Amino acid sequence: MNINQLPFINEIYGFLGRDLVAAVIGILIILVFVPLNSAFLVWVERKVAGHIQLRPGPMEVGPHGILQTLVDAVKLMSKEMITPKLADKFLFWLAPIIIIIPAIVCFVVIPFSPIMQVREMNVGILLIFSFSSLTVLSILMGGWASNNKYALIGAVRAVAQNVAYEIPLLLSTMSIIIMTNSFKMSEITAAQSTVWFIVYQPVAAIIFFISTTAETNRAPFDLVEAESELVSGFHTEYTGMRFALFFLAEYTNMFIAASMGAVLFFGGWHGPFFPGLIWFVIKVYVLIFVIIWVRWTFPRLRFDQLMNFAWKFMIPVAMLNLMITAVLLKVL
Amino acid sequence: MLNIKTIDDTSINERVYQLNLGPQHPSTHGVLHLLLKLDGEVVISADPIVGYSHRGHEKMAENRIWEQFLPNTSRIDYLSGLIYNQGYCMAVEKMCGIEVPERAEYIRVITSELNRISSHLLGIMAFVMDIGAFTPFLYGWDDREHVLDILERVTGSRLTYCYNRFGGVRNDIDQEFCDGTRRFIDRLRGRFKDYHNLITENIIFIKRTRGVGIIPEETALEFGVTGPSLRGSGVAYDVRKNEPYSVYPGFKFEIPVRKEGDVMARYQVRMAEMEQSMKIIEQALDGLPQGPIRARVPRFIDPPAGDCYFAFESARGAVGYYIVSDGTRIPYRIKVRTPSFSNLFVLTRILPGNFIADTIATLGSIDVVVPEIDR
Amino acid sequence: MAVKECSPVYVPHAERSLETKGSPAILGFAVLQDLLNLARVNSLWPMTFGIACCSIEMMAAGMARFDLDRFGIIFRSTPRQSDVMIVAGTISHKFVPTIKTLWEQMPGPKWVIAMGNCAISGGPFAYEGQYAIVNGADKILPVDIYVPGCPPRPEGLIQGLLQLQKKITKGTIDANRRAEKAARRAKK
Amino acid sequence: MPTEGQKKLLEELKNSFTRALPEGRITSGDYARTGCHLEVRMSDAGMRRIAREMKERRFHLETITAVDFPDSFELVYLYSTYYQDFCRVIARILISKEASPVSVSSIYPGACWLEREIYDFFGIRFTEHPDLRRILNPDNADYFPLLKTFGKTKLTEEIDDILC
Repeated sequence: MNINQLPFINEIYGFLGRDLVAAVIGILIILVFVPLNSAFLVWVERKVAGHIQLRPGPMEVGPHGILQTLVDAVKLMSKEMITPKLADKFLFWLAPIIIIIPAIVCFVVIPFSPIMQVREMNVGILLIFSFSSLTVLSILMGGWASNNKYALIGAVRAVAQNVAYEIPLLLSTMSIIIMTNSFKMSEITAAQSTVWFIVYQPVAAIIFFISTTAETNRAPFDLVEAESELVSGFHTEYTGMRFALFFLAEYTNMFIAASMGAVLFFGGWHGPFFPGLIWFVIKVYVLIFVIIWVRWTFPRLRFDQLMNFAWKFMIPVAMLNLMITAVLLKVL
Repeated sequence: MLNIKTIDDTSINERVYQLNLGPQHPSTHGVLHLLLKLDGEVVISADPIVGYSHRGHEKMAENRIWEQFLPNTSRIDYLSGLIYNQGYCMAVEKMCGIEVPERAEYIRVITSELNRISSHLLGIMAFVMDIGAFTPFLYGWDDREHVLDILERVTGSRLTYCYNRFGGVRNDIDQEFCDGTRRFIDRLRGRFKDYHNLITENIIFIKRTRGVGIIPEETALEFGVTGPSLRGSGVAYDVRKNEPYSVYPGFKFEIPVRKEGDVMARYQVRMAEMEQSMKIIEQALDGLPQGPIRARVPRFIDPPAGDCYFAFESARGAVGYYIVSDGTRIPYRIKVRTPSFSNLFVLTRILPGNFIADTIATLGSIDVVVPEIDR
Repeated sequence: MAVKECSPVYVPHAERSLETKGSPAILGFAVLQDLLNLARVNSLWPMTFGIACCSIEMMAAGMARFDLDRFGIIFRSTPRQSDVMIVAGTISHKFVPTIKTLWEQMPGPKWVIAMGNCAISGGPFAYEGQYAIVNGADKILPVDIYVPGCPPRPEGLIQGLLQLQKKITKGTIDANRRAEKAARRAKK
Repeated sequence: MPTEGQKKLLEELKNSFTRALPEGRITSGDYARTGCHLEVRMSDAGMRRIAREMKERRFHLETITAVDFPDSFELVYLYSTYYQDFCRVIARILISKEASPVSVSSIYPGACWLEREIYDFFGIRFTEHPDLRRILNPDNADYFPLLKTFGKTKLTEEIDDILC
């Protein structure tokens, strides 16, 4: 059933204009998809973590605990919202909002399948990077505003970590963009119809995944909310729905990182006989499984090792890779 | 370890950031309050504040008869409860000159070594969880459950045992216990391969623990550090070897010692110590004699007046009971020398100059049980 | 004196569920209250807060063999994000102010489980001349569930948590009605 | 049962002590019953000289404890060696109830906490101690629990009638 067969569709087009309708529908789909996807990811993480650790994970709520995250969300909604007395009230209230906005906006440019992309922008990759660097701002806001010593240390660490790992992320993506000389996500996907870019750029892929893991503050780099050192980092003072928003944003960022990885290196929706969307979702969820798997096996890096690893190792290698790609493109 | 040049006091106080690793903190494993003065992320001074789970064991000892103090011993350090039981019974037996039958000594050694393995399993895996790897904690605990099952069959409880009596032990062990122990030991040996490549060869773990929180031998001597923390700094002091008691001289086992004295050394000493304990258990099971499990002892014992000090080796270090008796049925004074008390105080000397993350790693590697400090 | 200024906060259970300002204003709606309780029950987040021997058995309950995660129970490290305070161990006088601060820092509908004899009545350490401990958590906290044992087995703790779940879902509605009547009568 | 290494060390210790502590009574304890090889009995001083003596021979301070006798306190210092021929020395020093002994924490830093615990339980104030404050009981507790005269405290009565 194509959208154009709706009864009085032409009057709407005439009145609102074709792409506005598409944009509104797209945004509605995203607003439904983001919470559901995060809820599903939280459930997947708890089940995978459970099975890695010889235990079944949530089982009581719904078959195999499917509704566990939904129940958690409802409970968090009904919790008392505490604002510490000496907290910076406005920033404390603003931080969870600022963290969720970029997470949702980045979905606009992700090409789920040839026809399913909310808005075809020629600045696709740039938009994702610029918005995803906003999350650091909200972490700093949350950490500073909650007037808690652990939160402040967590926030300061978050700023240094994200700044350090933004650069290798950009450099490794630049080497892909040089090859396709366009920021359009769909063009990057189109360019990979025959051979995926991971074959050409294995080094860039590794650097990309390490820095996205660090960017979303997960696993070996989760110094921001280090459970054993900083109690729970920047969201120590947050209760109820605000904490749920931080949780939601973390898993949405994880989904965006995995989908960017899929688009840049594993050829987006390209695949032998399944339709485009199925391939895209398979690739994304495989990458998310790898991120979860890494989290439950590796210990945590110390803060100065984290910094040295980024500045002294990742950035030089990323630059070298970029130069080699440029030279090879010139020569071939 | 960062060698912070000596910061003179004037420049400190405006940049000092006082952080309470408060009584309730995920990685203090109990209620230990570490007052850190930080300059940014680097620790300037650390002052452990203890006493949050002080329960007055020594005052209780002074108004109970000798037998009534037995349950208290395993609640002082609940991770090596059986070892403390054995120590208290042997101290009183030494004062009264009670002769313990051979089989009871062997049973005591087997159960104590099993208890030591279960305590090390928890100590190591909790330390690894502080470094950030959560999964080994559950694997270590899975093994620990097997030990608890074996010990529960014979002692009746999982954690706070009261199994030893003056002159022997309460229940006898049967063939099922011996086979269960042997099966457990083979299973644990197989598991050690997983632990080694999951933790010991993990590059992040090595970077986090190599050269961190070094306790030099001289400091260890000055602070009276004992146990794996001391053996990690190059001193081969183990009460079972240096001051043999019970039937330990009959078994062949070595004391694992490392020279570096850093967090990794203490971790490796504990892992090697578990293998030694398994060797002791196997030798004890092979040579288990038949016979009574308890000597003829009057219902209430009155040790002769005088005092006695009996030292033995728990999972955390050298424990000592200093008992003063005035010949009556009630002890005059019982002082329990617990290793974690001195092991924790060494932190004030070695922590300055480290990061917060190293503080947590060092605290975890010293494997402190808080009620043992607070008594 | 450390203990003097902490006045007893023992509030009878019924009245306390009124006090939870956090739950939405539409308290009167029994169905919605029931639904919310059902959600609260299936994701009780206790605080990692073990004092003594019982903390080891509490950890054992969270591990692979007894796995509290099946019931949606994750241990949270901050009081801000936890609903249940499991008092696992002996409460000494030095620790009383800290426990009270932790209790007040916990948001909204919150409950207390006194785990182990020490938390119930001082356990093996309660005797005539005891100077160091408070005889039981209910002297300073409104306790909901008592889990006896020294230490109680992990199955005991899980049964305590399930008992708390029953208490939350069944108890609230009529408790609220009775509490509202009592509050109104008290005002008259 | 003592090895010849131990005997040699004990002899050496005995005459060095007789030289250093003229007023102390030095007897060799029977290890089987009391667990100590050498006993030094002093009255109201000399704990620093013993500590210095022990430090030269690389003994470590196992523990310091006090025993409340009806007429006086007895401070018990236990030293033992880490190294090969194991030997334990117990030094008993009788001090009067109001005396304030000298702290050995300048020689053995580990003694700092041990002495704080003794002050916490018995009320014996050590001079020259880095920071003598309570360690296990609440800081503003006004009782010394391990004294034999210490019965039911004002504190516990207070607790019971306030809170019950």
